[in-house]
Amino acid sequence: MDKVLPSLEAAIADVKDGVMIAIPGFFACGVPRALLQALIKKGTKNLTLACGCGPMLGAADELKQLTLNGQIKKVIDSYGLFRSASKGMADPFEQAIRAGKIELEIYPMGTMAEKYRAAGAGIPAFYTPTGVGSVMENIVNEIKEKRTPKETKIINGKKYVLEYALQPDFAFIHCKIADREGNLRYAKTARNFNHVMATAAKITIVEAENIVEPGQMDGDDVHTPGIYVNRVVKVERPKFAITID
Amino acid sequence: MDKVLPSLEAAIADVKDGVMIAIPGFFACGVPRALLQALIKKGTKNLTLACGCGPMLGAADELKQLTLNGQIKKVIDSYGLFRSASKGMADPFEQAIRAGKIELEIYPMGTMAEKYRAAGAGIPAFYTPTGVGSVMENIVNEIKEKRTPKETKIINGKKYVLEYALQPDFAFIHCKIADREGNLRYAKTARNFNHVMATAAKITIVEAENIVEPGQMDGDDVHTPGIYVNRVVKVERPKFAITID
Amino acid sequence: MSPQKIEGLPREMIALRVSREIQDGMYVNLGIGIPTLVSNWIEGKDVYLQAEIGMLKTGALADGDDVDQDLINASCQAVCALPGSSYFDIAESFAMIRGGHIDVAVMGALQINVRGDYAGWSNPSRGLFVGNVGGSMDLCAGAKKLYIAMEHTTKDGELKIVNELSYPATAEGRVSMLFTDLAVIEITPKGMVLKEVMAGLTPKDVQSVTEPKLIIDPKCKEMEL
Amino acid sequence: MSPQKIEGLPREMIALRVSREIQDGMYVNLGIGIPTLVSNWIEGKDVYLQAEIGMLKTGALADGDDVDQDLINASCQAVCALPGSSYFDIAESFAMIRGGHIDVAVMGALQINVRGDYAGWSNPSRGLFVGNVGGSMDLCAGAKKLYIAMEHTTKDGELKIVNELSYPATAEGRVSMLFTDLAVIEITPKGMVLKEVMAGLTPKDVQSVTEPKLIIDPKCKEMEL
Repeated sequence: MDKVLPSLEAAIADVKDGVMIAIPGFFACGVPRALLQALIKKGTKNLTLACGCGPMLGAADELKQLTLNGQIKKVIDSYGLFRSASKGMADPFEQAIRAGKIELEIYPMGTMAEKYRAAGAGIPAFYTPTGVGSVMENIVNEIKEKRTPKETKIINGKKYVLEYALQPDFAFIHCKIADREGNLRYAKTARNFNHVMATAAKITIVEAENIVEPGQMDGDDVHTPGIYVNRVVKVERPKFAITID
Repeated sequence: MDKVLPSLEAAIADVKDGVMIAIPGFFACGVPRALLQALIKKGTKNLTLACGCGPMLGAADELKQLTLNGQIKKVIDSYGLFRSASKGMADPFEQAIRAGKIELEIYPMGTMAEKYRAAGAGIPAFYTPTGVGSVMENIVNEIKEKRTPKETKIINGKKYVLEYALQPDFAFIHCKIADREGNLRYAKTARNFNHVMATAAKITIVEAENIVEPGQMDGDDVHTPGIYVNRVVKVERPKFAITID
Repeated sequence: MSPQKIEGLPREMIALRVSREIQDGMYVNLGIGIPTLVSNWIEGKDVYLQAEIGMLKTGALADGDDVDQDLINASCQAVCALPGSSYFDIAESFAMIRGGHIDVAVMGALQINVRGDYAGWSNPSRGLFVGNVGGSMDLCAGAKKLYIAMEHTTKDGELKIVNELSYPATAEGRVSMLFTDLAVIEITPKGMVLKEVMAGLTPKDVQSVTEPKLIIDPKCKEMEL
Repeated sequence: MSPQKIEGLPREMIALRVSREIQDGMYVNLGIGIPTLVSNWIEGKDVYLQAEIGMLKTGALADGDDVDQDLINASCQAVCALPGSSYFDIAESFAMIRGGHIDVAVMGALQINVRGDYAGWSNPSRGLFVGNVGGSMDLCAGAKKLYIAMEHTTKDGELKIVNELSYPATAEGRVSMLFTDLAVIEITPKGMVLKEVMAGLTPKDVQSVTEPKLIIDPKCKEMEL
C-alpha cells in the first residue's frame, strides 16, 4: 500500500476548520515546518494545536503567521511559549494570549507525552505523581474560570493525579526516513514527540526528508511502524535556528 | 561504567528466597534460559515468576526442574501454561497447580505488558478496556477465595477496569547484543517482553549473546537504554524448540 | 439430546470465506486455529498481518534453513519476514491492538451468543478455573472489527451458537460477524442475521444446529468460495 | 526592606560545588541555568547526562561544523554525542524520569521553603498565570534525589529562601539539598541544616539573607571548591 502523496496540499486536503492537530518538536528540533507552511497557505481556522514542548518556537515564522491570520483558537503545551519580558510583550502570539484571543492549556511535559501515548495505546486515563502539590492538580488555563480540579487518588499512601488520554484529529509528523508503507525513522533528538503523536492521532500525516522502498529499513530499526501512518510526503530538509530566545 | 560481570553466578548472587523475578519470552522466543539454569543451580526458593506469555514453555526443562525442586511459589502470566488434556495431566507444573502447591494469577497479555510498562514509567495505575465483561474484572487466581473485584470507572460512557503497575524485584533479560554500559538490542520477535521488564524491575540482569564496546551500537538503534540495566553477562546463544505443546 | 450434527465445510474453506472480507491496505490479526489458516488465502493481497508477539507484516511459515528461532508468530510457528516487516516490543504491540489500530481481528471460539458475546479462553471442563487468555481479550477490546471463525458445532454435535454462554466470556458484545463451516451470520442489535448458507443446505438446516432464533436476511444466499 | 545583599560565588562555582555530589555511574538530569553549568565540571567522571528531549549520555556543547540541528539538549543547545549515547522517544524519556531511574536531578529555583517545596516554573510578576512548566514537575516527582542550584537572593537582594512560597510551587517536599552562592543547605524533616558556608562568611551572615531559621550543623564547614 503506497502511502506517498505527491504534495503537502493533497496530504492536508481534509484538514477542516475546528480540528485539533498534534505538532511535535522540542523547541527547534523535529518540528513539521513544511506541513505548518501548507496549513498557513490553506488558511484553515479555529485550530487547536496540541504540542508538547514549545515546537512553535522552532517555527517562529509560522507561529507569527498563524497568529496574525487568526487561525489558532487554542494551544495545549507544557511550554507556554513565553519569551523574556521584553521580547514576549512584542510577540504577536503572546499578545493574543494576553488579549484572550488564543486559549492556552498547560500540562507538565511528561504528562503531555503520556496523554498522547495513552491515546495511541487505548488507555483512557492514568494516574501520575507529576504535579501533585502544585496548581497542576487542576486543569491549568490562562482563563482562570476554566480551571477545575482533577481527580486524585491515594495509592500505597502516596497521592496521584488522574490524567486523560488526548487524541488529536491529525498529527503532523517530521521524520528523517519513511518507506512507502509508512515505516518511519527519526534522527537523534528530533524523534521527541513525533512517535507518540503519530500513534495518538486519528489521521497521521508525515513529512519525510527521505523516502525509501519497503525493505530498505531493517525491521529491528523501525521507530514508528507503518500501522500508525496514513500519508507521507517528501520534503526538503528544513533549517532550524537553534535557540529558545 | 562497565556493567559486564564474569559469571551468571556473580550476576544473581543477591537473588534471595522470596523475591519476584520477571521472566520475558513469548513461548519459546527470547527466554533467558541461561539465567534460569543458574537460578536452578543456586536453589533459590519461594519465588514468584512474573511472566507475560508462557515463557516457561520455551524453557520446559527449566520449568520442570524448578517445579520438582519446589522453588516456585507463584506464577503471574497471561498464559496459564496449560497443555492439551493428555500432556497437561502428565506435566509436573500443571500437577503442582492442581495440587495447590503453586499459585497462578492470570491477566490478559496486553494488561501484563502495560503493568510492566507502568512500573517502569512511574505510572501507579491505569484504566483499560481489556477484560470488561469477563471474569478479568476480578483478580483471577486458581484459588477462588483470592478473587476480588477490580475497581471500574465509566469514562465517556464506556466501562474500564483499573489495573496496577507490577514491579518485580529482578528482571532476567535475554538480548542479542549488549554494550558494556548496558545498552541493548534484541533480535526480531525475541524482543517481546524483554524491554518492558528491563524497565520495570528494581534490578535488571541481562544475558547477552554478544557484548560490544560503547559506540559500536548506533544511538538511534538502541532498544533498551543502559539506564535500565544493572548487570550484563555473556552467554552462548541458546537453542529453542519452536512449539507450544 | 444434541441435534443431529451436519457435515460442513473443511476448516480451510471457512478460512477462505473469511479471507474475502480482508481488503487491500488492512491491518489484520489472526488468532490461533482456523483464523491462522486465513493467511493462506490472502497471498497477493496488500494486507499487513500483525502478530501480538511484536511484528507487523508477518510472512509465510518458514521451513528448513529459513527457520530462525528469533522469528516466530503468535502461534509459536517459525515465520518469514517480508520487505517492510517491522518488530517492536510487547507494550507497543498491545498499544496497536488496544488503541484501535487493527482493522480486523479473527478469532476462534468455544461458544458465541446472540448479543455478540463469545467464549474462547477457558474450558472449565478441564477442571481448572483459569485458562490461556493470552492476547484474546485485548484484541476483542481494541480491534475495529472482530470476526469469529469456528466450526458450527463441536465434534460431538453440541451447539456452540447459544442463547447464554456456559463457558467464561472472552468479551461482551464485540463480535460483528461469524463464519462457520455451515453459514455466515452477522451479529446485529436486532439479533443474529443469517447472510449465507453452505451449498446444499437450507436456512432451516442451519437453524436446527443454532440455539438462538436466526433472522433470515431476505438476500440470504449460498456461500461463495 | 530587603536585608543587605551579600556578594557570593560566581555561578560557575555553584556548579562546581554541585558537581562534587555526582559520583561515577550516576544518571543525572541538569535543568536550565546554573544546573547546565554543572556539566563543565564532570568531565572525566563516568556520569551519564539525561536530556528529557530523549537522549542519554549527552556530550559537550557543539561548535561550528559539529552543530547538528537534529542533536540538541533540553536547553535547546547543540550538543555532541559520545560513544554509548542513545536516543529515544519522549514517552520513554519521561518513563525514565517519572519511573525513578534518574539518580540526581539538579534544578534552578525562584524560591524554596523550609519543607523542601520549591517554585521555579512560573513568575506571576509577568502578569501571566501560566509559565513554561516543561519537564520540571516530572523531574521533581521521579528523580531519586532532587538538588536545587541557585543564587541565594535575587539580583535586587530579595530573599528566595523563605517560610512560605509566594510563587506557584513546582513540587512539594521533594528537595533534599540546596546549593547557593553562599552556602550548602540540607533539607531535613527537622528543618534546613546549614552544612557549608562560603569562605569569609559566618553562619550568621547566611542567616541574615535566609528567612527560615537555619539549624547550624555542628560540623558546618567552609565550602571547598
